[in-house]
Amino acid sequence: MSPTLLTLVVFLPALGALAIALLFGKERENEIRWAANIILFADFILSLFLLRGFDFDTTELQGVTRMEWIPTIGVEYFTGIDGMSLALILLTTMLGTIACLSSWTYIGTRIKEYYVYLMILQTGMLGVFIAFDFFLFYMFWEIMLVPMYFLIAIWGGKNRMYAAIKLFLYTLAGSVLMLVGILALYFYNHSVTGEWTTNILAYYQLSIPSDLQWWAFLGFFLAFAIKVPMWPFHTWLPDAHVQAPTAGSVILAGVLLKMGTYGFVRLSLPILPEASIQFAPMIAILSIIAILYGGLVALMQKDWKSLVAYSSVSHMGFITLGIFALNPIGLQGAVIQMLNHGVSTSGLFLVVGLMYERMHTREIAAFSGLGKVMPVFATLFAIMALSSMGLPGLNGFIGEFLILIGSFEWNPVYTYWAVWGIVLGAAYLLWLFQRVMFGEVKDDKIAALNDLNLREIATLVPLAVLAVWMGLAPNAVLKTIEPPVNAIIERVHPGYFDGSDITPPPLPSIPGAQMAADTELEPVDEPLAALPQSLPQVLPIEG
Amino acid sequence: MLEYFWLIPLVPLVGVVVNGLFASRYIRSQLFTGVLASGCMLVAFAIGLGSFVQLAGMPAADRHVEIELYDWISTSLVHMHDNATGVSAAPFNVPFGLQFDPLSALMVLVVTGVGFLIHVYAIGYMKHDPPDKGFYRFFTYMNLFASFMLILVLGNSFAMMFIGWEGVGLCSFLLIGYYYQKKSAGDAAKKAFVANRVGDAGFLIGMFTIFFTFGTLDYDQVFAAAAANYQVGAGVITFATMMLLIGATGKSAQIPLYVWLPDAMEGPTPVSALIHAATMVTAGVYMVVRSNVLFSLSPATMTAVAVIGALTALMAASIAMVQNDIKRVLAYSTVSQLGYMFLACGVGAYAVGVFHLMTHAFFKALLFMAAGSVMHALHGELDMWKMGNLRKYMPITHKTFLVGTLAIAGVPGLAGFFSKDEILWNAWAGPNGAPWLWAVGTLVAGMTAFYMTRMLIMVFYGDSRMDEHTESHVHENPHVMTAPLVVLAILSIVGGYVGIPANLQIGPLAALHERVDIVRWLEPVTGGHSEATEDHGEADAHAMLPQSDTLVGPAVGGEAAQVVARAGDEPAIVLAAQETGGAEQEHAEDHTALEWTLMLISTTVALAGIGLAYQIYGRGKPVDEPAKRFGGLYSAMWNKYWVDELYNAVFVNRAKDLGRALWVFDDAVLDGTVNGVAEATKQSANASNEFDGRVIDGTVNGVANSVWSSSWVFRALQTGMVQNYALVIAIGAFVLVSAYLFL
Amino acid sequence: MENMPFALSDLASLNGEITLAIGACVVLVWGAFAPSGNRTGSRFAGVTLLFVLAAMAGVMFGVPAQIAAGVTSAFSGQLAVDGYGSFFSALFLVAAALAIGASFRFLDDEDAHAPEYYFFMLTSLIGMMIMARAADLISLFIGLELQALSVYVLVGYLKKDRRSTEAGLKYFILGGLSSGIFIYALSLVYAVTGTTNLEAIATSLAVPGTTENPILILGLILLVVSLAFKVAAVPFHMWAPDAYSGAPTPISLFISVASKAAAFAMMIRLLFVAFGPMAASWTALLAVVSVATMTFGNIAAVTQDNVKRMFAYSSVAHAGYALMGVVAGTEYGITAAMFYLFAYTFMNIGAWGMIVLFRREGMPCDRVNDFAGLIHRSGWAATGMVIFLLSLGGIPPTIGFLGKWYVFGAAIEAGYGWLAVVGAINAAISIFYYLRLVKVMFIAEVDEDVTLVTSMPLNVTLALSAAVTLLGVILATPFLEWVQSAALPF
Amino acid sequence: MATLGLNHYLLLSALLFGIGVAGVLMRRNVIMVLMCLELIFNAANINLVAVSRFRPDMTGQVFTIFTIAVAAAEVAIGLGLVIAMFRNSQTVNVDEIHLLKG
Repeated sequence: MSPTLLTLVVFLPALGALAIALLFGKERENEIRWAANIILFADFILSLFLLRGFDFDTTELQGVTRMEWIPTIGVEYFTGIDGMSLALILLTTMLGTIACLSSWTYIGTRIKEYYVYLMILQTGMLGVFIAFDFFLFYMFWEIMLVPMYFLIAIWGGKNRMYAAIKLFLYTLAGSVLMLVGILALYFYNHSVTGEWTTNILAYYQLSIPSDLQWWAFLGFFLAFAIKVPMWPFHTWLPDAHVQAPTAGSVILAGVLLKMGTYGFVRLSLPILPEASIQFAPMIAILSIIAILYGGLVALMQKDWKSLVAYSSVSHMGFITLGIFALNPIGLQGAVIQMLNHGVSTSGLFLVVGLMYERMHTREIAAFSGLGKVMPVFATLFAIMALSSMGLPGLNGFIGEFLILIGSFEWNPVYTYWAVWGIVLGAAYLLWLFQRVMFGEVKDDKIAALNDLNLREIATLVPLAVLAVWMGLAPNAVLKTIEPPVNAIIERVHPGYFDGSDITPPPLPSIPGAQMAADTELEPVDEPLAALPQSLPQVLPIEG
Repeated sequence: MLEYFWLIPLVPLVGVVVNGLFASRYIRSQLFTGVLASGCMLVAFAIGLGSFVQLAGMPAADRHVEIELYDWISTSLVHMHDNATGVSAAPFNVPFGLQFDPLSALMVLVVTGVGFLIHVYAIGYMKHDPPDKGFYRFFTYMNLFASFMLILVLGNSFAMMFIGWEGVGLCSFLLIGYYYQKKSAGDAAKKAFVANRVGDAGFLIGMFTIFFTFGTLDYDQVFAAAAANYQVGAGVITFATMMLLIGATGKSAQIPLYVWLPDAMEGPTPVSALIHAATMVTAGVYMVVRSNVLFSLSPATMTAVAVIGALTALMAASIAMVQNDIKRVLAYSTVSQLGYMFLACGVGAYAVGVFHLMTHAFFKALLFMAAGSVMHALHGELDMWKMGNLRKYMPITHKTFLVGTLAIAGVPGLAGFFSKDEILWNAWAGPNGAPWLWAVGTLVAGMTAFYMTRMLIMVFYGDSRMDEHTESHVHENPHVMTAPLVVLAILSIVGGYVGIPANLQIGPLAALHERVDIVRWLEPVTGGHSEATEDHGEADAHAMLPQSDTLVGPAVGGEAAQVVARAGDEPAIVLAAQETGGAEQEHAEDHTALEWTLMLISTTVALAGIGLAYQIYGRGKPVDEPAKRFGGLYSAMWNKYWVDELYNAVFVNRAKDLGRALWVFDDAVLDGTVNGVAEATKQSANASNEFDGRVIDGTVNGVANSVWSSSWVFRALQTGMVQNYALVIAIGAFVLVSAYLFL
Repeated sequence: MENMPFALSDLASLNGEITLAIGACVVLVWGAFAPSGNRTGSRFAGVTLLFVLAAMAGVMFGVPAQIAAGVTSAFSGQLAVDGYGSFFSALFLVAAALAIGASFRFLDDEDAHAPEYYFFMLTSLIGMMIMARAADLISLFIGLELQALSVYVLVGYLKKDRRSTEAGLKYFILGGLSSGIFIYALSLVYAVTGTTNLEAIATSLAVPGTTENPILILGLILLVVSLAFKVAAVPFHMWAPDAYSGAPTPISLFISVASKAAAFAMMIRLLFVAFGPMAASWTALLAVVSVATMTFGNIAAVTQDNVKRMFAYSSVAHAGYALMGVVAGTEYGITAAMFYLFAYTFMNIGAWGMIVLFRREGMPCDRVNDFAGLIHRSGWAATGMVIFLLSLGGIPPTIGFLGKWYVFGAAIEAGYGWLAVVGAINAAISIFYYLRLVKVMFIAEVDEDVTLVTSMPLNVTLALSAAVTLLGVILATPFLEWVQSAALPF
Repeated sequence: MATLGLNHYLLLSALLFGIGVAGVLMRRNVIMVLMCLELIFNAANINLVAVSRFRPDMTGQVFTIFTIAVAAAEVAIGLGLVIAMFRNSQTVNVDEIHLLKG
């Protein structure tokens, strides 16, 4: 797998945006549409080639590009992927394509700008998944915000300004605190090793003192928790989702929210293992609150889209619960649930968008009997809803199931609470389904609706297929993410795998740097190293 | 055939794919769709039958075939909670595996056999639906259901069972909501799924507990490890089985989660027959029987199962006595009969539970389909007060319905008599039996006889209460609908002879018993534990003997009669006695006497129920006499004890309230600062039109608001008067000096 | 040599200042004889630009040659010859060049007399350069006053505009007060230490007991007060919003960048070189001032409807960020503050330059709503403005982000983690009002009464600023190396 | 008779400084404000000269010369601005110039 290909996959959308901005006049709307769709689709196809020659058994980064960038402060252009990044990149390119396709008629004004923003956003998101340098990571992390702001602020609903500013400010407030955390680690690293570096992998090798870990974790936590969003930092989400255009919601739910959980997995856990353990119970409780709270609030929504938005809060609660179960199965479940949520919630947002485009309302009460008028739509909606509520055989089940097992391994009490999220999931989604799909066709407007056209079907069918495939054969994904997951868990709970026939792989090493044979990770802390092997439980918080 | 048994759940999928994708646009033929769907069921049945026969030809101990199609889920390492089994950590691996053993085989035959008949029936029943709209949808769902149900009974692990478990729930949802234009149908569908999900939450927790105890979800490994490592009464097992029981009460409509089943009657009648009578609702029973090793290790759970079963049976039967809706009576009857099955399982007579499951599948499917036949003829009329004297117009329906009624009422000689009697006997004499359980069971038997007779009379006898238009159109239904009724009627008569009770094993019946006995057939599954074998050491010894011959029963009974008999076996009643030791013969004689007594009492009670119903309703005049006579009780029963209202008030509405409250909380508190500064909110509302319309601003907004309002405060300091600026400089300097001095 | 008041070679180290002084004379004399009015401003602008560029060449090539030759100071220690001074000199000259680009057409449109305008610009430049290089309290004071007096005039330059004259007068009164405090503080310091040479002051402070002298402490505090005034730090900032919003926009542009940078240059050298031994005292004072400055500046900007005032407050806040580097009290901190000012120069000039574009009915206009629908009029202008605003907000990939990286880093390195957190929160607050402008530009409908008045020099100014702002991170290395090599050793 | 020490001069200059600052803060007439600014400068000058005298060091006196020159320039510029201001708003009262605020 060549670094060039990876770089191309990431930057092709941005180049495309530049090309569209410079080459096309505003009035050449259809050409712009075609160009944008073709570029993003080509990007998706290219990203599939990443699979070729990908080594699924290693945690080492692949497709690495490593260049000096700002040597004065130790910043490198350092990109590469492991299994987890690969999965998220494929998700992103696919959802990007779908989001672009779904905008064909939905977006009627300022076409050129729209596609330019969409494509810049795409590069920003992809960049986060390949960046292994803090500086670069942070750059991509923040770049995303700007086009997203415009997508919501220009093409959003009635209250769009409020939602866009809220999204921007809220997430920015989190990420600047993360920046402070990054800098704290940066100087600590310098004080220990005497080197200025922002290479994330270098930080995997550090043993950071507890109090610094605690503070840095807090900074990272705020950034990621807001992005996820975890309860009680979630209030930007319903606003943003409700106001955003469909493609914006798709991207937001499908990819942007994953940034937060990705950050937890990629940065918080391996760099700050001790603090992760300390924070885990609190995060678990917040997650469970999110699961139940999101579900209950979703139950009472009158707006179709905000219902889906709150369901996101609930589902993301599962993901954070899985991550902070801090065991392999919970983490595997969380990562796969990230993909699942990307597939199913994006699908649900597409569904809402299709209806909004036809009816110009999202009031649930305005719909009734759609099943009769639009059978194809109803079927696809049903599949997405079922996948979202975790029906076995579809993708959502795998993630929730593994996460619940993970949290059960940690502490069954968490599972006893979280499992009610599944009940609520069925309740609000089926109630929604019943209200809009069942019942009499109540007015002529609904009776006159057309079922989906080919383009619209093309946006939903890949998601439906993926939902079934990942539900029936999740192993392809599980195996891809297993090496990184094992490595991270070994870092957090050294000795977790002792006595089993699994040898956890090391965390990725810095390519090019000569790794001495004894660069086994030092145990983070003595009490941790002496973790009883049979019971990976919550450790008492020290200090 | 046996090596192809894994095809059984896949065959109906052919129907799903073909009908689901092509019927609406390209095929548009009721005949094709119906025949394809039924054909799939028939093929599945054929494969099932072939495998069954082959299985029967194997030694009892070897009757177990497993196949793993592919690795479904396999994950990294998980640490167990419990070290009793010696496994401290294992990956969580779930193969997509199926197994075929006596229990699965029996269930497969019931599902595909009864399912096939119902599919055929539905071709006639659904013919008013256009082939490219509802009709194909119906058959697609039905086949999908069959597929999931078969996965449920064939799965080789709890996880596989869960796939089927949720899948059938989904199909149930879709089929209950089939007439989705009706709001009540949509509501019922949702209620069914959500109630089931509550149970599923229990199931999941039970499953997790099992996994973290045994390190696997595979039945064989779990049961072997449980039997080897755990004593009766182990806490973790009790917890796990209690959780599983919650799941079972959801699926099998037991207290406290039974409320969805009566509402589920909103679905088309074939659905009620297949899903809500014969198959899906028995999944809970199947699960308990399948996990009998675990349940038997937990007396507390067993007691709970028995008590829940008994109470459900009693409560549902009492409600059924006063309902006027033909399908609701049958629905409550189903709940009640499922309670019987739970009672059987709870007292330890698992095989008997399965026995009743099978006979119930026959006669309840028959009753539902007959009721559907009536409805069909009456254009969807459900109210029994608007029927009467239908035997004149619908002779076949009448006769088959009569058979069904007699069967369920427990009239000796018919299927229901045998299975019900076995249950009652075990309720008294089984390892966990108690006289009061028997008493409740017997009372329910009488009530069952009462409401079934009442129904029979109201529908088929007496004077017609139909309006003229309806009456003029009433006619017997076509053969495609009546033929399945006839087949099921025959099964309802002979189905009971596969499990003849000990006291009736005389003459030809004894000979038959030696050849076919469902209890013995299920022994590899249910008999592997201590209670069953203590008294029957001998039977075990016999089981080890080489098979002298294997007989395939007469074809007349369909699948059910084809039970293998083994020569020279003692009657293998699973739960023959409580005491251990002593002379076998004496015990047998004691039992026989007691069994005769109990049988006579229960039969008498059943006949009394019939007589009472005839007394009240059979005199040609419809009366609301019971309503007057038992005012309060009647009204309680009529209103189904207000359980729906209670649940709505306590759970549903509270959940909604909570959701609403949290939403307000979200808006007001989280999303709005502790709105300390009322001024801030006001100003922000004025100052910025993007804040418009938000009466309640929240935490986040509150922060924004305080920034906003402090901005105004700060700006107010900037007076424009240059000497004020100078003053601020002077004050600033002073503050710095004092700060320096005092810090 | 010892007896000479100064060596002739010392003049070489003044080549930049001398060039500018000649330029100032040329402009003034030519202006006296040239016919006035009738849009002749661009000639003087051109000449001035020429001299500024020539001075730049002198600073960039002449001074390094001297440093290479081992010269460290000139004029008997009055001026330091070091990279630090050159860096700031170059920064002022760049700012001046860009400001001239923004002034070309502006003066003509305002019908203002050009020669004196450029004359004062040049003299203020000389003052700033001396401020950055002064190694003695006397030269420091002279540089400061030269700069300040020139700037007072420039702020009040539009003599028919009430707002301009009012701003000039206010600035003058308050500036005079702060100069008075400054000179008084210097006199106290002199009273205790007996010397005006910065390094000598440090030496005498090293004598045990000196630093506890109350007169010295009072002097230091008053010094900090007046320095805080010059950088417009809260609560001594109050002149800034009025002066910046009243002044002609190109002058606001110039002084919000160059004067501020000059004040920082002076402050850093004074505090670090002369008062290094008392660092503990002034870092504590400045930490408080830094927090107040960031917070107050940002919050006050939130509700502004006038873009110039909004940016005025924003520049107050930015002084707070730059102060974080000073507060750190480390060499890293100096580097951070210097780089922050470097970044700030370009993004702020860009943002102010955009305001110059707008005119309503021929008059300069500066309401937020005047920016309405800019995207529909000029995609380039709107995109450029977004870049500047994002950079001011510290959002990557702009140079402002790298600046924040540095100053937050400096604070954290020095153990002021909490200060970095406050800075981070402030960065988020600032986005609130920057986004307001973005919103207006991208979403609101075009106001037809407003016209965009462009000119080639202004476009060049904007394009250069945008280029540095956007590419500053990607091509950061040479800039950073320059800054690092120029930072005062401490 | 007590000799005048350095502290007396410092006290005097402090008084002068205080009067100057108070004048800047309180006088409404902008000319008076200008004069008070001069007082502040002169306070500094007294310090410089006195110190220069008491610890024999010429720097202070040199500094004073420069300060006086600067103060002159300052007054010149200040008066210019006051005149411009007066032309526009017909007032020399600092209370009345507050167009720019908020």
